[in-house]
Amino acid sequence: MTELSIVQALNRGLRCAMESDPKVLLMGEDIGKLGGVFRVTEGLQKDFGEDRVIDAPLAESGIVGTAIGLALYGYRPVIEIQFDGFVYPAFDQIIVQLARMRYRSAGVLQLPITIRMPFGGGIGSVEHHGESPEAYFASTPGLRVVTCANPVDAYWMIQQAIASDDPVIFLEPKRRYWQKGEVDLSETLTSVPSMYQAKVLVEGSDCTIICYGPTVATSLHAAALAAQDGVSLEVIDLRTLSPLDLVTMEKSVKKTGRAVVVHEASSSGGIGGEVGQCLTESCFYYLQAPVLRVTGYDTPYPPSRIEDVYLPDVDRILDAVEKSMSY
Amino acid sequence: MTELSIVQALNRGLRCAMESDPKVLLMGEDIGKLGGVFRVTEGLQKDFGEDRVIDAPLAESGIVGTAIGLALYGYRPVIEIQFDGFVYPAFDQIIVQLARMRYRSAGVLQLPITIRMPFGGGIGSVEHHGESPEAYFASTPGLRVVTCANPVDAYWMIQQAIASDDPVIFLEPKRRYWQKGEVDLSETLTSVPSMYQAKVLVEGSDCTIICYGPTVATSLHAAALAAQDGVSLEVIDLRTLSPLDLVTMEKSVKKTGRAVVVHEASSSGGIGGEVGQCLTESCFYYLQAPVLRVTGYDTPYPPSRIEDVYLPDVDRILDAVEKSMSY
Amino acid sequence: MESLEATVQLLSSMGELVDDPQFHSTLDGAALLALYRDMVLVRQLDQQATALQRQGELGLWAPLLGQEAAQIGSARAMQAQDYVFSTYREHGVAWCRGVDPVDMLRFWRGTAHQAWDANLHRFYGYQVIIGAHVLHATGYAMGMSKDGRTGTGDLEKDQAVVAYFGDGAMSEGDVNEAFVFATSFQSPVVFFCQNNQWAISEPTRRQSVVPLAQRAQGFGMPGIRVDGNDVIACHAVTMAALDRARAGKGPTLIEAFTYRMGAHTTSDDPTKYRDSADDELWRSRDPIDRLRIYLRAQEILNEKVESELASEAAYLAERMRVSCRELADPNPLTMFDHVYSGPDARLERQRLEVEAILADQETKVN
Amino acid sequence: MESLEATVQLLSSMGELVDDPQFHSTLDGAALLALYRDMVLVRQLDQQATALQRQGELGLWAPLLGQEAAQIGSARAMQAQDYVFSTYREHGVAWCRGVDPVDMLRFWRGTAHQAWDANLHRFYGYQVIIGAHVLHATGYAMGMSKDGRTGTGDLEKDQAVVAYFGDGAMSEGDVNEAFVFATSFQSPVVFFCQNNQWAISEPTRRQSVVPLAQRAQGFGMPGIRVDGNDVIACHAVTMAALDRARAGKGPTLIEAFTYRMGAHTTSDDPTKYRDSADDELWRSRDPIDRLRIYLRAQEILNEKVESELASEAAYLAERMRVSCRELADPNPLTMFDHVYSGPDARLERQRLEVEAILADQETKVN
Ligand SMILES: Cc1ncc(C[n+]2csc(CCOP(=O)(O)OP(=O)(O)O)c2C)c(N)n1
Ligand SMILES: Cc1ncc(C[n+]2csc(CCOP(=O)(O)OP(=O)(O)O)c2C)c(N)n1
Ligand SMILES: [Mg+2]
Ligand SMILES: [Mg+2]
Repeated sequence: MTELSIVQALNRGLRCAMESDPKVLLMGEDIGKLGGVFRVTEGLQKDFGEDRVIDAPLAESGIVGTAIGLALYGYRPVIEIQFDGFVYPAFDQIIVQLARMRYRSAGVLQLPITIRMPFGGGIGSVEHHGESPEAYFASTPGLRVVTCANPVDAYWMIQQAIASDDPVIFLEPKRRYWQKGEVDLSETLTSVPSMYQAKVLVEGSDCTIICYGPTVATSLHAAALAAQDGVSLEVIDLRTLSPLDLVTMEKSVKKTGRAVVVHEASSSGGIGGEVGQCLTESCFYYLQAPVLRVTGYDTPYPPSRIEDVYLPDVDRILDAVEKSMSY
Repeated sequence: MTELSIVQALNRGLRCAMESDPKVLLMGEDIGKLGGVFRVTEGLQKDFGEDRVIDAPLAESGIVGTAIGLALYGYRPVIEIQFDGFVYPAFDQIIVQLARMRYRSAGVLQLPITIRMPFGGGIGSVEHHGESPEAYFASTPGLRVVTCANPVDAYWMIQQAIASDDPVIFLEPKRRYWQKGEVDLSETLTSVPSMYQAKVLVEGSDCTIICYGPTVATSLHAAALAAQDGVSLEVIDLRTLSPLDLVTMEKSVKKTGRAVVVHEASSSGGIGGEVGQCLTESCFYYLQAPVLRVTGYDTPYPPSRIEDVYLPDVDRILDAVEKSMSY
Repeated sequence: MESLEATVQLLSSMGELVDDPQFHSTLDGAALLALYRDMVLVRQLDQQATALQRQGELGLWAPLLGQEAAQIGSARAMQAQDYVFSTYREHGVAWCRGVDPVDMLRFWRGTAHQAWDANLHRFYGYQVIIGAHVLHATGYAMGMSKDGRTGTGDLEKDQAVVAYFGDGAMSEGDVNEAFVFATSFQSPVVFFCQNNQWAISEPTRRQSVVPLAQRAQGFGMPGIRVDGNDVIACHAVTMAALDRARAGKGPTLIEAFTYRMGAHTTSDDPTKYRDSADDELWRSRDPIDRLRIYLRAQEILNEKVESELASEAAYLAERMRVSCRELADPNPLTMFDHVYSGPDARLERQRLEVEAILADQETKVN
Repeated sequence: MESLEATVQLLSSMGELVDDPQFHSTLDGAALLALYRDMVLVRQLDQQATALQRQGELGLWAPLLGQEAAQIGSARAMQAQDYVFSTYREHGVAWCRGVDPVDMLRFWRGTAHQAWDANLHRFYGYQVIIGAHVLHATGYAMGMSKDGRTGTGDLEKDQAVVAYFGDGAMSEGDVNEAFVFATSFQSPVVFFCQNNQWAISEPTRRQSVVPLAQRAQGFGMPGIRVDGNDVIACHAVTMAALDRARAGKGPTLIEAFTYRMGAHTTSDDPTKYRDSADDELWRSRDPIDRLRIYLRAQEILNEKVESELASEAAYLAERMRVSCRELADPNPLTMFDHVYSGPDARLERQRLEVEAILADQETKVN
């Protein structure tokens, strides 16, 4: 067991991927000497050279677009988008080109590209540094979208994402970057669970909390508090937003009869609505209450001094549980 | 009453808006002499001049970005995006700049910009000409998203969109462009219903069909067939996707106890999921069955020779109604 | 338009050879005849496809009429190891890369998005999104450099990429970003811009107030303006740019100045926005005519060869006509293939749903 | 880097006036002293904000250290009727547009996204998304032309726009598209690129292999490279470009070659990626020092004026310190304001929810 922060785990995971496959290369802004603004790529350019850790021109569409070319040539590019808020200039290349290349070529061409992106709020920074764009990607056929919530998943999932032959949007919960945990580096990529499986982190019987990324820690905290009050919450870390692991969620909801989805992104059009609708379709007779949502509000991300009110917290989760239980 | 196609109604509506407000100007690719690839702007450059009907360079981000500047200067730009599939290069300008300018400036700046876009499939064309990108926009705070399904709405809603001080994404159902209808041109912009209201097109008691844009005609057809079989469907044309007119939908669902949402866009992350989840939250005890979805499948848009299988049709709607009724 | 640099021309519109201080052709009579053959067949291909669209067999077609020299000249300058990224109009380039014209039709008929193996032909396929593929081309070229597949000094083996796009595309952010990446990484890519003077209904001056080749200087690469209706010049400048790329000296932008003699696509009506006088002027500059005049004068081409070529063209047209009508619609269930590399539960459910629907329809029909 | 055109300089780094064949300064002693004052105060503003960030009062700050001449020189060339679009680093420009430094702090403290009336100051505000605002600037300038507010011949009234951005931004599609639109419509916009040689950790050569000013030629507009640490030259070239724009002759690109003497932002650590030797070299080219040397030599500046200025600066710093700490957090309910022009049912529900939560917290606290 090795204690690592999420940043360190990602760094190690990237290193492993680069060591085991010479076709893996990293591209992004400031990922070379600087090691990225969050230091996720620290030291990698020094060890793997400028040819494999590429400081790209300041052009996100250009980064994704040239990575597509590199992937067509046989490389396995791992892109860093510096912040969630800066991914949108690359949207066309991601949505129209990256997501569809396999489909449009009837399987002849594939683009094993991973796009890493810090996401979510809560770091007290300025505009565009606290976004949650996951739904745009998760609703796009052809993309895979996953997110890690702890160092263990960070370490393994980044390697799984890179090994995947599908394009993967890999979301890193930026305000949890420095959260530490014990990682068993002796396991192997194939022995750990697939990144397309959700994980039941806490078993419970009264209500299911469904969360991912930065809200996992909040949800675990809520579950601990609820337990003190005799309410038994089951906490599921989704991990994968596309595909959704409905099997794991359904099993839980059929048991508890209630669910609350927690995410930082706005409610409208968010993952919560899709999860809620899917669970309602498949567990209609089991649900004692509608699936409820605890999310960021339907506004742009607010100035950081009031972001704590915007972000789901323990109280709002517990309120939602209470509301669910009162149906 | 004047008989107009949707194309003609839009053209007339644009003309009215330009006549009544000299600040209204049109920008887009090929909208001048050509009158747009669907001829929606036919004749307008001739009558209003090149200064108000602007053939822009071939750069969608540039079109939206400069329109933002023009709006800041006091203009009211109406943009034509040639096809749904070509809007993505402008995504950053739409999502990050257009949608948020009012918010970030605390109301000092406003961007009364309308982005017109043909959307949906079914015209037998090549790749990227049959997309339904509405959920990306509808889930973005700060944007309004509306769609017309007939000449009357085309004529009035385009004028309402232009008159709105919010940025509006205006979706035009391309395969219905040539559908005709009688328009009463003597009404006034304020006497017709707000574009933010859904319309109950057919009243019914057994199940509510919620649709918009190109699927409205299909749903009306389904309702007519169902009626022959003694099944009474209520058909709601959403018209507005942001905001969703939940009041109208709830009223209907509380009456029928069942709902089927129909759209061409993929199911995952689509409007249907959001509508379903919202209705389940607010009408939990009224619903006899889960809200069901009849949508495009979760694939990229397929080659046109099989698009008819991809697109929701009458049979699929009636199957869903049957399924709903069997709960 | 102020002309920064002269337009390279090696064969005048009168069919006479002309000298250029910098570029020279290495093509012998047989090679020129081969180019002529390509141009004639590709024009036939184009006309046949246009006809098939008129007959309702294709959903759409984007004619290359008038751009044969630009496409054939540049494409025949490539070698097998090169790789090509193109738009929806490069049927002539596709032809040179060995793509079966019938496979080209599949896209326009709507039976497939991409109907050939891009890696086999080293031809990526039709890209509809203006400019997007120019970045792919640049990335692909970056890969060649990384793998040491270029710049070794062996021009027979060294690889390069050619990216085709139009005058309209010059305005897209993606194309300009491609220029940034290609120059920053000195990638072996030739940017081949066919300035056919129109982006649908918009004249080139809407996109640029100076010749497009001049854009190159702003990014620090050579820009060459070539007579796009002169197949010999197009061949020569592309050879030079490819050699430069292969030698590891980085990208070049070529502007082939030509004219879209037909409509933008079969859905377009150019009489709405342009002068028929222009059409006439450019008919007198027809890229095929001028080579024919030269070849006839040189007696490389004669009646006999022309009539053999005419039958070959007729045969091609016939084959396209017949095969196009035979192109079957895909099985709708293939809609669910290749969205992902592996199975997907939701897609599996949807596939079953469609299977049931189709079976049901089958039953109803019978 | 091959230098296409000479760098315009009017005041050497030794503080001596130099001649330029094309550009001349019209500034008298008083005007120069005013520029000096601006630069000194803006540097103070910058240092104070950096200190406040260190003390935890701001979430972030992007220092302008070293770029005072580029910002003050260009901004003082503008007139009241002009309009400015800027990035997150143009505190000096904001200062010249009359923005209260305390309002600047609100953004970095996280109490507001945009804390001043853009139309009042004719200064649009901080834009974080690299390059996005350059299109807005171009559109705004298009509006000026449309309304006949430019090109009338009255240079006192004719309007123009200045768009600020960095060397890194030159790679973004949006900036290049802005060049396309501005030249296509001959809009009255001056593109002012501060090439501070770094985009965070990336040197300018990653973005371009030729001087950035050269990009202009590719789009058909003049490009001027100016010594960005020479406030007199920055003023002169911006004046010339603005006059040109006002006269209806279209856009100009100015590359002000300068150096980011500090960190990218307070979160950045430049020792990770750049040589301290460079820092020293550029300290010797400090934009304030060189003007001071000149003004002292001309006896426009003396001890007395310097010390008055020092107290003014100290007062500014003190005011920022005090006022920053007093900047209250916004009422969380304002989060729901101005998403749309009118009420929205869903937001109203959410606002009520937050109201209840806040009331509840209030109760718990009491
Ligand atoms: C991103 C994008 N925007 C708009 C279109 C619609 N469109 C198709 S072709 C075309 C004109 C392209 O002109 P040009 O680049 O000169 O190429 P040409 O068609 O003349 O060969 C346009 C606007 C598109 N396909 N993609
Ligand atoms: C679209 C976008 N991509 C990335 C970033 C992250 N970022 C912030 S500043 C910066 C460097 C900008 O460099 P330059 O344009 O030279 O301006 P400077 O900071 O040097 O003033 C980067 C990459 C961003 N803000 N926006
Ligand atoms: Mg063209
Ligand atoms: Mg910089």
